[in-house]
Amino acid sequence: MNKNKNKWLSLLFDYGLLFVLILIILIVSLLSKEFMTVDNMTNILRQSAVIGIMAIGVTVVILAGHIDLSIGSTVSLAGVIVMSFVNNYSMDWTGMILAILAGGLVGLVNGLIIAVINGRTCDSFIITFGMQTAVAAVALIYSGGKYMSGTGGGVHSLLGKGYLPIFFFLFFAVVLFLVMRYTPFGRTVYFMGANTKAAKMSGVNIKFYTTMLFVIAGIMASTASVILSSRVNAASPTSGKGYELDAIAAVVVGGTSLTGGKGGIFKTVLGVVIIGVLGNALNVMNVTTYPQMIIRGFIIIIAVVLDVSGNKLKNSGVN
Amino acid sequence: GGETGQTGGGTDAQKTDEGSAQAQDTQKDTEQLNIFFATAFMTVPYAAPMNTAMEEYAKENNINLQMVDGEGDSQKQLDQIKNAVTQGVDGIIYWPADAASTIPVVNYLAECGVPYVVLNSKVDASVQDKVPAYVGLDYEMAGGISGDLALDYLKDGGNVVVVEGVMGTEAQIGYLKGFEDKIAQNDKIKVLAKQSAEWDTAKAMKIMEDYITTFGEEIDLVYSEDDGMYQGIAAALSDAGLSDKIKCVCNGQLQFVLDQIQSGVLLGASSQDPSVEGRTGIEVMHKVIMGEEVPEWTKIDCRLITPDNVNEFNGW
Amino acid sequence: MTRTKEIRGFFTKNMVVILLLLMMLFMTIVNRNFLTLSNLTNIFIEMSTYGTITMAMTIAIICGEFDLSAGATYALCSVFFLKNLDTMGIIPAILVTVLIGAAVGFVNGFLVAKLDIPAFVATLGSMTYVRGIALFYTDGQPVSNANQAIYQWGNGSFLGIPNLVLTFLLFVVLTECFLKFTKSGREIYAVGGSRKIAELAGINAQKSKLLIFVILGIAAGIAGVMISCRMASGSAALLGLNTSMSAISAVVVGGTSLSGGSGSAVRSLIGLLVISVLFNALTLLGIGAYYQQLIRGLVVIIIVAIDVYMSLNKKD
Amino acid sequence: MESYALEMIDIVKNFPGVKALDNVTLKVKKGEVHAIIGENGAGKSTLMKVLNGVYQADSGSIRLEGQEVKIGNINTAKSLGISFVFQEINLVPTLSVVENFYLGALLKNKLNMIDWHTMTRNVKEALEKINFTLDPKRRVLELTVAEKQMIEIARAVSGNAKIIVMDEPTSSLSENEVEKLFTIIHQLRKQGITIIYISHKLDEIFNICDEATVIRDGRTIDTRRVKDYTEDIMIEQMVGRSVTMEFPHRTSKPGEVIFSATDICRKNKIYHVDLELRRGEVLGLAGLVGAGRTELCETIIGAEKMEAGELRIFGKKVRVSNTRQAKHNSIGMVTEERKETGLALDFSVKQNIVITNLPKVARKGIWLNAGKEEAAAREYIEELNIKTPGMNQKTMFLSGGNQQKVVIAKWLFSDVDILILDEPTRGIDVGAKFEIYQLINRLAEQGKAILMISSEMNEIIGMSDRIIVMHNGHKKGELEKDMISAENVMRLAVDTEEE
Ligand SMILES: Nc1ncnc2c1ncn2[C@@H]1O[C@H](COP(=O)(O)OP(=O)(O)OP(=O)(O)O)[C@@H](O)[C@H]1O
Ligand SMILES: Nc1ncnc2c1ncn2[C@@H]1O[C@H](COP(=O)(O)OP(=O)(O)OP(=O)(O)O)[C@@H](O)[C@H]1O
Ligand SMILES: [Mg+2]
Ligand SMILES: [Mg+2]
Repeated sequence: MNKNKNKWLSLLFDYGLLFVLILIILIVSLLSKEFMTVDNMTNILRQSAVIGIMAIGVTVVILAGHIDLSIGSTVSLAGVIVMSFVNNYSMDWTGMILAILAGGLVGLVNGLIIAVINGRTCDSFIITFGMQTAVAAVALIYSGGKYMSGTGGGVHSLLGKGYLPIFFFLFFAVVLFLVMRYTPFGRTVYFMGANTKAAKMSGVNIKFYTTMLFVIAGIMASTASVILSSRVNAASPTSGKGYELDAIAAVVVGGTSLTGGKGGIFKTVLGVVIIGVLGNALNVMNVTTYPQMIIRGFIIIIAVVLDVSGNKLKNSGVN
Repeated sequence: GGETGQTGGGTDAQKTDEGSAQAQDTQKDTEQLNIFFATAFMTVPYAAPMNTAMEEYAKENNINLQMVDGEGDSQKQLDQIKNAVTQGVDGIIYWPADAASTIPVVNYLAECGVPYVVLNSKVDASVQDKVPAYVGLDYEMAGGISGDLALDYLKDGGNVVVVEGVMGTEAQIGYLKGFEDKIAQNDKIKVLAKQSAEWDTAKAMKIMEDYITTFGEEIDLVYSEDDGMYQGIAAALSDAGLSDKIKCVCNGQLQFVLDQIQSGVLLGASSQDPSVEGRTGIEVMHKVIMGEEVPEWTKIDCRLITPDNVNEFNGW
Repeated sequence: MTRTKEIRGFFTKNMVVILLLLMMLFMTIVNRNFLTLSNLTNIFIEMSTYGTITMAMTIAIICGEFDLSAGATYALCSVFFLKNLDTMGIIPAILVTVLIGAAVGFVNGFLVAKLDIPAFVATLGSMTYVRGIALFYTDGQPVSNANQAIYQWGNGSFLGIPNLVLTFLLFVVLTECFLKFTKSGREIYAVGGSRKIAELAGINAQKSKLLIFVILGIAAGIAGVMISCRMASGSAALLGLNTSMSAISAVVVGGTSLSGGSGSAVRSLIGLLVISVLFNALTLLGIGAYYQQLIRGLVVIIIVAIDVYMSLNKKD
Repeated sequence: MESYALEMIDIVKNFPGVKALDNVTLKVKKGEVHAIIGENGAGKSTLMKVLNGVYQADSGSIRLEGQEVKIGNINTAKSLGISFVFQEINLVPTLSVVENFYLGALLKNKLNMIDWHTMTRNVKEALEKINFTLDPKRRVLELTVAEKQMIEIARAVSGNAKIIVMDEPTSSLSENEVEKLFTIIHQLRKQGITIIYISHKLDEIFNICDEATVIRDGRTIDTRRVKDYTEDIMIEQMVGRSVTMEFPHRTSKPGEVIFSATDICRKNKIYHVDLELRRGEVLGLAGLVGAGRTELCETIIGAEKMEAGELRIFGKKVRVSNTRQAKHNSIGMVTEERKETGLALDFSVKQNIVITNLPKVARKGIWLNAGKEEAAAREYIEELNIKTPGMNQKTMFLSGGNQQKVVIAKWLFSDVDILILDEPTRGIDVGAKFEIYQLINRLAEQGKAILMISSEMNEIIGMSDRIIVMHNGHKKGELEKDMISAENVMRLAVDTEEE
């Protein structure tokens, strides 16, 4: 009897987020007839794509027990790089490739530093914070602090249009989901997050993995930036400011644990969608900026409270 | 040019309290003036052309210009200004982060005797009379210019949505008030919604997309408080294929805005040229130091940009 | 052999102090404005508000936690104090403000201590909602207050030392004593070093965690009052945007590891000084804002990287 | 009627899926040393955690000197005069010895401030009393495992506890320190203090205990005076069948040299060590605690930086600068601290076992295959007789010995030729020990080369074909099969003259 109840509860917590999502969608659909339309749903996904791509990238880092605060600045940097080419030289491909490489480079530097000093979670927190400051400065220096708007046309300007951002988001999500779930690489990342020392003693090249993971996060961030700049057809050296926190919030709302080893890409996608739906719903219901902030703050907390207590229940409950 | 924030470089190190000491160690024959520019935000895009224009003027007039980033922190600005006074500068240009926090800064500046000019945003009303010279746009007037345009476009009434900047900044307050005062003249014009995109392009795009979802073609006009945000709004409208149906007005003269006015997508905008603002700012400062008379408020030129006169403006 | 080892150990341990002294020496030589009373006073005044928060952050970091919401709490407390000063009277307003800070801290503490939410997430959430509340409360407008008593206190001094600096130094001393000589203080070290082991020894870890967040809230409240007194104004939108991260970096630059279990108020004070002196030096040397930001980021990376690397190799 | 210091009656404790304690009864006479013995996972530690309030029993009662008590948390236990030396070290690494000594009970002076002065003095005295010298101001993270263990012991005996529980206190102590501990235990008994002593080392039980209780599968099997026990009876009661305590015979003969390390140096730790390993050989690495055996092996597998030295595998010179290269060159190491460096406790048994060789359970080496994973896990759970409710049980819920088996399984699965075993039987019950010895033999017979670190004299003598003895990071000597004896090993291990 009691066991049964536990089973239900654990099921509830396992798919809790999905329920929450459905609940939000139901309630908002009742309150606003504009919400539940195909157009708006694609709209939400398109809006979530940028943060979403960043979030799945940073999920990989978080699963290994690290964190990356520099991805917001990477968005800024990659944005001004790509726009400078699109505009000044009309070389979208060069611009996009360079921008994505720049993201990879930021990740490489992050990863190498953290790998060399054998950094733990808390060290990556502060190192990537330093990196955030430095990379933002590089973006400012590179762009001279100016806005860069595009003239339109070219491949770059297409990437952010129509279903493409959604396609990219889902594409990367599926790829990383498969990699993390079904390959030795992914399993090793989880193992690293669960116990780095044990992973090291089991023959995992921690330094290599750490570096790779930050490179992935960096590349995902710069890819997101290419899509963002295409969507708005513009970039400013501060355009990614604060995005890292939005991305990380999506990750934790999805239920990936910041201590590493627990969670996954699918959860992050769910987290991204929930935050996207919520933001859209509040806008559609014409809730003004400040109450929106208050609600967003509480949602982050409530989602994690549910997740943590769900895990507790599971660990004390049926195995 | 990444040198936006960079100034005379090494020479600053030798700066001294008395201007006379300066002359000895430089090869220059005339005395070099030291001007200090306390920016509210150095990293916002608007600051970049402003700084460049100031630097140009400084170079032309043998002025040593030092700029610092207040990072929107009023206390930091106060301390930066105090430091500058300690160093012994000849004049201070002060771009306040927000109006309310200017009280102790203006009090301090008034006390210490160093000539100064306030740029871009007004100071708090309680200390207004202490300020010798203010250089800046009349935001309310600028908002009014956009409002006029809206009034003209929506003669038979219509629905407006507003995308706002960072709340509480002088620009946001003035732009909104000027605009709303104007459109209030026609009671068939209704404001459907106002949301803040905090001067951010991507946020503005999201808000516009959600406006489109909520109100669809009920919207007749979008008012964007600045040009940077307009980029996002334009992207959202063109994605939705509504560029023809929903028109916009905005403030500012980003090159993108001028292009859009030229091609007829954007109805028009009120002009605001950061280069002019920067140049005027340092010019007025220079005059104040030289003891010349300056008006209490040097207003930055602000006109309506339309397809007819768009060629007269320099985009930034 | 052991001698060189000892010397190396000394340098490792005191790297930051040595760095600070070198920086000061360098600045004294190249810039005669650096080692002046007014410049040094300025450095201290600026750090006094966020320094107060840094002290509380030190306590939290020793306990293995940190707080991203301190800056938002600081802003909320500042605008609350300014808005209610006139109706409540100074002392009650201070008390209620600090109480509000404590309440925010209590919520954070409850989430972290009782519900086991990681501090990063809990305070990320409260950072958002607390600032939302502050903005909602002031409608985003900056708030000012013309009360002379607080303004004079905030800008006055005692025996030549500014009141704010005195308050801050008092806070440093209190923090150091609390950490060194009280039972609760030592328990914070134990919990930070290893929560499980501390609990096995009968220490109430939940109480310690709750306590540190309440202390943080109180400190943010006090800092909010301090800044309000100094600036006679506050802005919910702009105040304390970087405060939490600056405080955390100062603590870490001072040589306290984020992993918890060690650290001291004095170390954090040194960390604060390093960062402030660096800022001050870069400005005095006329380094542009963008490059300053670059250097600031690099300095954090380098100091922390060396510190972590050394502490790992110290076991040799 | 004798008086009991402690009675735990019909204690039942369930964990999800595991009945850890099933009506255990323990009666400890006043002023005696009472042993609790049993296989891994028998429930010894759990019983003690019920006694100190970390766990609450589902049913049953606890009586202290005849008085029924409720123990809700560790502070209650402390105030009732029960103190503990836990199986795991419980010291806060970042704090000083003094503070750890008084953890949770710091002394205060009249001003209600921490009284550092008195505490430091007291700690010094307490350490002197057990004949152990150590600067009380040192931070615990700088100390060796043995030193930490001694602090725990000193802490437990320094208070005015009436009952002291020691859960495997000697597992990380060297002979020398074990001697000290036994002296202390004798002194304490003379003072009328009751001691509960948990250990897998039966000789210790016979040496110092008065009475012993055997627990098996969460049930009390028997309580007898130690003098009424023989080793055989004890073992039979523990494992439920009779077991020979001889070291199993190995048929293989060492073959050609497949691994050699020359002139291995690590900064301030290891000095010019040479060693060679043959196919099918078990090479013992002996030495006192802190002799640098672990350090040497960590250097060999690239976990720590090698300053100088050369490794050859199958005659070929190889570079091993990280653990992955070591694995690729067919070297693996079962570490001594299973929770810290052996397992991901949040991972299941299955996931831990396959982690060292994921390509082997992946289709085309790329896609992990659940079927293959399960097959591999099943095989090793059976082969090593790992006690777990299922292969998907998280390893954090296994007992110490079973956790150890998972770590070994993991390396067996990786198919390395050269296997380093660091204290492979630490904290493991006799039955499991025997199984592990058999396993080692089987591996040797399969042609693997095994380097075994052990601090247990019997084990290292019984199992090794050859023994290398270390002292202070130096190789002190090498004993061929015919030279192996306890005396020879000890002579080299304690050798104090420096070259
Ligand atoms: N927190 C827990 N959750 C679930 N099962 C547990 C927990 N703690 C212990 N167990 C189980 O209870 C049983 C008894 O474990 P215990 O640690 O008491 O064994 P032990 O006799 O001390 O063994 P060892 O000699 O290996 O230390 C084991 O089967 C173990 O897996
Ligand atoms: N004389 C000593 N005093 C203090 N610390 C020492 C001494 N000798 C060695 N150590 C330290 O003891 C620790 C244990 O060393 P190591 O683990 O290599 O020993 P070991 O021979 O493997 O012993 P065991 O594995 O049995 O603990 C190392 O950190 C080493 O630096
Ligand atoms: Mg045990
Ligand atoms: Mg060892």
